[in-house]
Amino acid sequence: MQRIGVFVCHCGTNIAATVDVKAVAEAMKNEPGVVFSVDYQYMCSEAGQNLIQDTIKEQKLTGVVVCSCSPRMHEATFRKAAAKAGINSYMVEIANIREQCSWIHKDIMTATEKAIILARTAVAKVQLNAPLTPGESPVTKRALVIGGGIAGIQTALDIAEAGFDVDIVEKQPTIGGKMTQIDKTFPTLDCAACILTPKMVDCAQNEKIHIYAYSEVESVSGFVGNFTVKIKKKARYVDTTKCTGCGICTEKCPKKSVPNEFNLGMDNRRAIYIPFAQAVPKVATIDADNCNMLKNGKCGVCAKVCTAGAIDYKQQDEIIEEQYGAIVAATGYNPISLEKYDEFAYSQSKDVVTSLEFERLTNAAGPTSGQLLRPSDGKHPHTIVFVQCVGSRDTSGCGKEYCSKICCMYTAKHAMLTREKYPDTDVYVFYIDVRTPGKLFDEFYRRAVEQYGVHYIKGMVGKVAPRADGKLLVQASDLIANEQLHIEADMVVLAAAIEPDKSARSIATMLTASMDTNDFFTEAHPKLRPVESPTAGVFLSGVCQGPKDIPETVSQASAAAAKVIGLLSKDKLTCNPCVAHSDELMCNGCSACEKVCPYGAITYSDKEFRQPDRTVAIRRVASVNEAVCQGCGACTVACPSGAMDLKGFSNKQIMAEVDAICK
Amino acid sequence: MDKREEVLRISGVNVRKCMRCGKCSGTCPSYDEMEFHPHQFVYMVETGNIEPLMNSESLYKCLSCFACVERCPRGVEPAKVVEAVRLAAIRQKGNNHLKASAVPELLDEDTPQQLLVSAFRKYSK
Amino acid sequence: MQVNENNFRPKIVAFCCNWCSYAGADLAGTNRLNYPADVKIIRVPCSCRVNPMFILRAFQRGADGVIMCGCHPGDCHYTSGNYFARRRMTLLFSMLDYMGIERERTRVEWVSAAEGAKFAATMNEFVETVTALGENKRLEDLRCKSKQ
Amino acid sequence: MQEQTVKRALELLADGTVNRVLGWKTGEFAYDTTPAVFTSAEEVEKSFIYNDFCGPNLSKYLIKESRKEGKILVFLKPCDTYSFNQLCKEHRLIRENIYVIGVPCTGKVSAEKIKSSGIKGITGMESDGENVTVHTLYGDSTVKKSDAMGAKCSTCKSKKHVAFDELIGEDGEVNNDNARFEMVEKLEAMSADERYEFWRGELSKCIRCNACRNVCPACSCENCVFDNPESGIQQRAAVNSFEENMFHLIRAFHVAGRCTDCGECSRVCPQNIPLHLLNRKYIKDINEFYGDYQAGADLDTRPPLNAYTFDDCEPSIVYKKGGNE
Amino acid sequence: MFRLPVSKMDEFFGAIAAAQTLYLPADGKDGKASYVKWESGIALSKALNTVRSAKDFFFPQTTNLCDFNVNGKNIEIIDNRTESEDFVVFGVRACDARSFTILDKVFLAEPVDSYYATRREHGTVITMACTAPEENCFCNVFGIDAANPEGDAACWLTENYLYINPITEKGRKFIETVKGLLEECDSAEVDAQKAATKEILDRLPFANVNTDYFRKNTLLDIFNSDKWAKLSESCLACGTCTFVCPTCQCYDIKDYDTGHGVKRYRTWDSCMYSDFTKMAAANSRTTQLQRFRQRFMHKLVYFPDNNEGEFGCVGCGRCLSRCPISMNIIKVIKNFGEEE
Repeated sequence: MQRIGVFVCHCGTNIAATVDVKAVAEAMKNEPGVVFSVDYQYMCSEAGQNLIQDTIKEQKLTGVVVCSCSPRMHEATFRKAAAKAGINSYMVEIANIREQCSWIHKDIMTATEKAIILARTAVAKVQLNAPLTPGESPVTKRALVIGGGIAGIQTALDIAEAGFDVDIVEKQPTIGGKMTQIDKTFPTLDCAACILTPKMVDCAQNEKIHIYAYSEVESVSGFVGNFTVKIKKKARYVDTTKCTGCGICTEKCPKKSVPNEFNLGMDNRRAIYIPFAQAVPKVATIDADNCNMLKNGKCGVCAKVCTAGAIDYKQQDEIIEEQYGAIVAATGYNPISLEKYDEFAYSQSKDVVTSLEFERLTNAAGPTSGQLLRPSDGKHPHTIVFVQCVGSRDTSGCGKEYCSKICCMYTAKHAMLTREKYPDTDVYVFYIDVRTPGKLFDEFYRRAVEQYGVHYIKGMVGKVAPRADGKLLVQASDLIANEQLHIEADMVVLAAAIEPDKSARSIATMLTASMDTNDFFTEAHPKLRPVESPTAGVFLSGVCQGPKDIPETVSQASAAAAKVIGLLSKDKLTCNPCVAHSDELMCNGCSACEKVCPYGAITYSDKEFRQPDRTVAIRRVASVNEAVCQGCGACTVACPSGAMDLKGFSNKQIMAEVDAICK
Repeated sequence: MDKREEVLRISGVNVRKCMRCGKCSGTCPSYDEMEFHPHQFVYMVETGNIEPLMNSESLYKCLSCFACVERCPRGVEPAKVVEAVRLAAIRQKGNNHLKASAVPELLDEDTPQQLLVSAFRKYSK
Repeated sequence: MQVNENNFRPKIVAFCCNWCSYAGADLAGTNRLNYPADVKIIRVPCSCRVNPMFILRAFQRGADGVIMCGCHPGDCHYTSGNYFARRRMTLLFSMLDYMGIERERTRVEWVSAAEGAKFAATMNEFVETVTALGENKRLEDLRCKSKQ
Repeated sequence: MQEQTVKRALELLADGTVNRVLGWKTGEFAYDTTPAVFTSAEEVEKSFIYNDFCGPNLSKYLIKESRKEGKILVFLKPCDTYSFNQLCKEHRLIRENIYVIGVPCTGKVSAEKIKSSGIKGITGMESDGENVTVHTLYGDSTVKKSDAMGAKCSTCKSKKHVAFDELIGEDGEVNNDNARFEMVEKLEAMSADERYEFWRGELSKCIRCNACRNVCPACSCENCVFDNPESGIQQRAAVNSFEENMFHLIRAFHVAGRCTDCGECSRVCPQNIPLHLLNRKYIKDINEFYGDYQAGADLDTRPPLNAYTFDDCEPSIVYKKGGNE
Repeated sequence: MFRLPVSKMDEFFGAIAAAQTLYLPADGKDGKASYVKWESGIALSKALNTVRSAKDFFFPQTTNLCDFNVNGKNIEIIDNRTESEDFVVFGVRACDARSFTILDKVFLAEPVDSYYATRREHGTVITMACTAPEENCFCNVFGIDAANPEGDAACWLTENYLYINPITEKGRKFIETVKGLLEECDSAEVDAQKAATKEILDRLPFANVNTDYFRKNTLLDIFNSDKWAKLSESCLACGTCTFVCPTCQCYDIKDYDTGHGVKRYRTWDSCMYSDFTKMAAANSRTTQLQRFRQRFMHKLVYFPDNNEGEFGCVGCGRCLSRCPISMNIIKVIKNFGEEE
């Protein structure tokens, strides 16, 4: 029989206002095993913890029940307190009489009665608790960053800076991500390439960083500190160790009409290509779908012109297996598809473009070499209409419910730059709200209005109708003037909502990291742990967690790196001691447990057992690798003989809880 | 019943969902004909300022083309609000613009069925 | 809250997984969302920890309804636990029904950590259903019911 | 059949392939054959029997026997081979110590079934495959064999051997007509109250003799939860209706997805409780919810309770489906 | 000797049931006979015997011996015995009737089992002679006459009459309670039936099974015989034989914690079970061979050794028809007898 102490917390009035805490403490005195029971103002306070510790020593307690808030709040606090007083921290159980009692019930009688039952249940459980000692598992001192955009690059650089090896897996042929496609950055108007490409080069040159470009994560197994990841290096058909990035092949390739993804299909590239001049790694890639040689074996021009002999048409996808201690998801975003917004005529007119396309149209490396020209006729546009919130803040089912956060600022940037470069152009921005909560953001927006004369109109564009003469008839409302506007525009720029990259969902599944309904990764705590996933060892960087601009992305990337560094700097991790355990005397060796174990924590071996009649029999029995087991308990139910049980949540403990509740 | 309540009940629309983007008015083909525009209907119903709407010709200028319903990003359905105000106005007058008994006289063999249906929808309660 | 003639209050045992549903229940509390005190929660690491034995045990000990809550399929903290739990519970409930035990007394709901409101609504509704069914007679063990 | 089986048993014993033979031994009245291990040619010649009265499934004995010295020959009927496979799949047998001869089966005669038709005092029986001649203290009579088979055989799932080292006679076919689920369907169609009454009526007869469990090839636990004081559900005998239900519910659940529907539970029940209807319910549900699955049909397919798909049906299917209220 | 017309059976049962509880074998839905509490409309089964034996009436499968009430930290013992009601068991066959004598030797010997004794005291056993014994019957091997059963009173059922003859004082008292329905008569028809039955009994397959081996050989010789290994080989270790046996009397005592208190139960146990008589150290019998041997040694050797040569078996044949693998006491007796 345990010697149990019960500590009932008032939590100020949070509990005491609806639960008669004195009555709870009194009732517990009659429970078997309880030798001490008391109530106190704030159990989690220094004084409260001291009370627990003193009582453990004075009353020689072996078990502690704290009736307080959710164990998710203070279980760790009270366990630590108990450990300080010399008893095993797993001899503490919490009765949740706040979140699951005082806060949901109004009637004192009802709430008190329930609190007593909850307390009794915790006492019944603690009776059967056994001291548990956490095991330890080693930490692989290497991190994986999934995604090589600015988020992934910054995270990798920071981790490498701290002296740990880090790998970047990027599905595109080059790292750099969306930022490589952007022309200027708000609110300072630096050239994106000028600030990004040095970081890309740093990555390539850093000995601690290995870049797996044109690669994808195939599978992830293991757990915090000990992940095993399979990475698929897609075949480039170019030997990256030989390719010098001279680019001759990309000029000689006869296949000229492949839409160029980098310029969002607004111009063409060859079947063998380097995405852009500053690509890292700067090596060519053959697009197998468009290469004549790979499709029908006729051509081979690139191999002929390559002086380095880097072309290898026989190259295969390659699977690499690596061990990591931590994984950072930095999977980024894409603009949404605009097919459901036909009123803006995106599919009908080339001159209706997305903001990202507009970036390319103003970029010196873009299809127009930085001249702002209409895609349809290459003429200079004189009237440009920017439409905000296309697909953002949309609950109609066509778009996204959330605010994409970055559009107000980049549209102000576009409008401002257009007016600066082409003062003869009329620029209209139709907005619902202008959201500029950032350092120097509102000043930036006001400059666009006050200094550059951009027409900001409160109201939404209702429709865009392309006219035969090439003009785009924009019909919109001006809510302040209370009139409908009809603007003959030359170009319309749509600020399309952004959404997480499609690959994020499957990566989340592999990582067992949870996602919200919009496919953004969920953070461990929205306020206090914003860069960690609830899955231990998995961290979040950039837009994969929620819309954010470059400065915010970089801050989060560094924050995630800090968390990774914190993890990797440990030599050993303390394991959860609430793991499965196989009673070999009862085990049949049937393999049911192994089949349901998501971690591969169960192995079998033939062991000798002395039978009741003193003969020796060899039986196949299961054993659990406690460092690998995460304690889900799937095996305990799969096991018909009951040989598998879960420490801390044993069959007996749970049944005792059931009994105590139903009593 | 309070007029505002009546309009809300008839329309079944939650006007509070409106985020004042004005896309309804931006898209409205009858905008210039209307004294009060779709977004104003939504706003005025929300604030309970129904009388001016009920007395306005705008009620009969709305084509019920549903463009505003189709394009509203928040699913507010302004045309239903206009329709509801229209019905409230008719009910207040206590007479239908179109009575069922009047139909046979008007009935022309060539009159399309849809016309009748839409006429009833528009002019009767 | 429904109370039938003889003031019957059901006993409800709710098994909640630690990662989603228990947190969902906490959120219901944080948001002060009321649900009947008849529901008492047992925290388990994962819905796959819930052994049919526990459910029968609860009925034996006088429970009138048993509900199991876990992460939504696809969101299991342990990747696959709730998928196994889903199969187990489907088959168990089907068998209980086959043996003529009121199927409404058992339920599985997936409640995420963000669904405090769903948790409260589910519990309200389940308590109402079980209250309407009355006392569990078909899986009762009289020894455990009355105080002697 | 008798001659061929004896011949092969003697040959395999003689050439040293095996040192023991697991088969059936003659009894007092033809119908009371007993599973037995024969260690010599004399024993085989004296009392080995294989005929229409050899009901018992021998596969479970192999758990113990395959761990002994030397190789054992076992005769398995088609349905027994499913149990055999299932045991192999669960690593309960040492396959290399076993030599399996598949023997054909056209259904086994159940003395219990004949007795229930009012024939009493049976002192001997002969079967020609079509008809069974029954000798009794009170005269002889003839029964059609199809009327003399128990639930185990009247709804046979398969006449095909799924595991063997050699076969005697022609192999049969898997029976896919699902006729074996008829009674389950009938029960499902009843109201919940009727089902409750049905099962109370049946399970209240249970004397907790453990015959169903101990004969069951799926119940091969080293230590059953119902015998284990640590399990929290140990029972020596059912004290009330709950404990009666509990035993059978848990037993059915533990063998769900593993039960091959060999029918031994119903065959051996001294109270004639149709226990196979519990197991068949699980088999039927598994087939309907997760796709057709036959335990023991092969060694590789993942057992349905240790597998899942992302779009499995929700437990609420029970509320939608269920029987008629 | 008394009799009553068969047509008045219902009235007869009604009269008995008016005074005390009446149990008799009746056919269930599955056609199997079992003892039920008589109510109007229930007919006496024509089956030879019930699946379960009649020992349940005096030694039920589970008995709630007493309860412990736990109140806070105090424990209170509650004697909850209720078996003070008089009852009649009607239609008990000769074999089962003899089993009571055997059970008496166990339970009524010092120290007397008060639970059993109370039930015996309050129960009246009315037996019924067999007319159509079956192949598994071998009561005559143990000197039981199926045509002339023991009990407090014995009955014979002919085409038209139910004959009843009181044997004990309790039986005579019983007759008094139903005297109004009975007429005194001679035993001519009964004697004829006895003779006819005797003729069948003599040609039963096991009529001449010889148990001498177990009397002639020493306990240790039998115990150490190597025959047990073969015989026990296929035993499933279930308790079917034990639980249908009218003379098996082993039990286990278990406490059940209800959450409010503890209920103490006595339940039948089986020596075939691996945890039978398990003690702190271990099991006394560790192999199925030992357990199997125990059951038959008990019936055929230990019991007679302690009880003036009376075997612990009454030849009811239930274990023969119920054993899942058809291993039974007859096969054991015959197997040992073969050596002679």
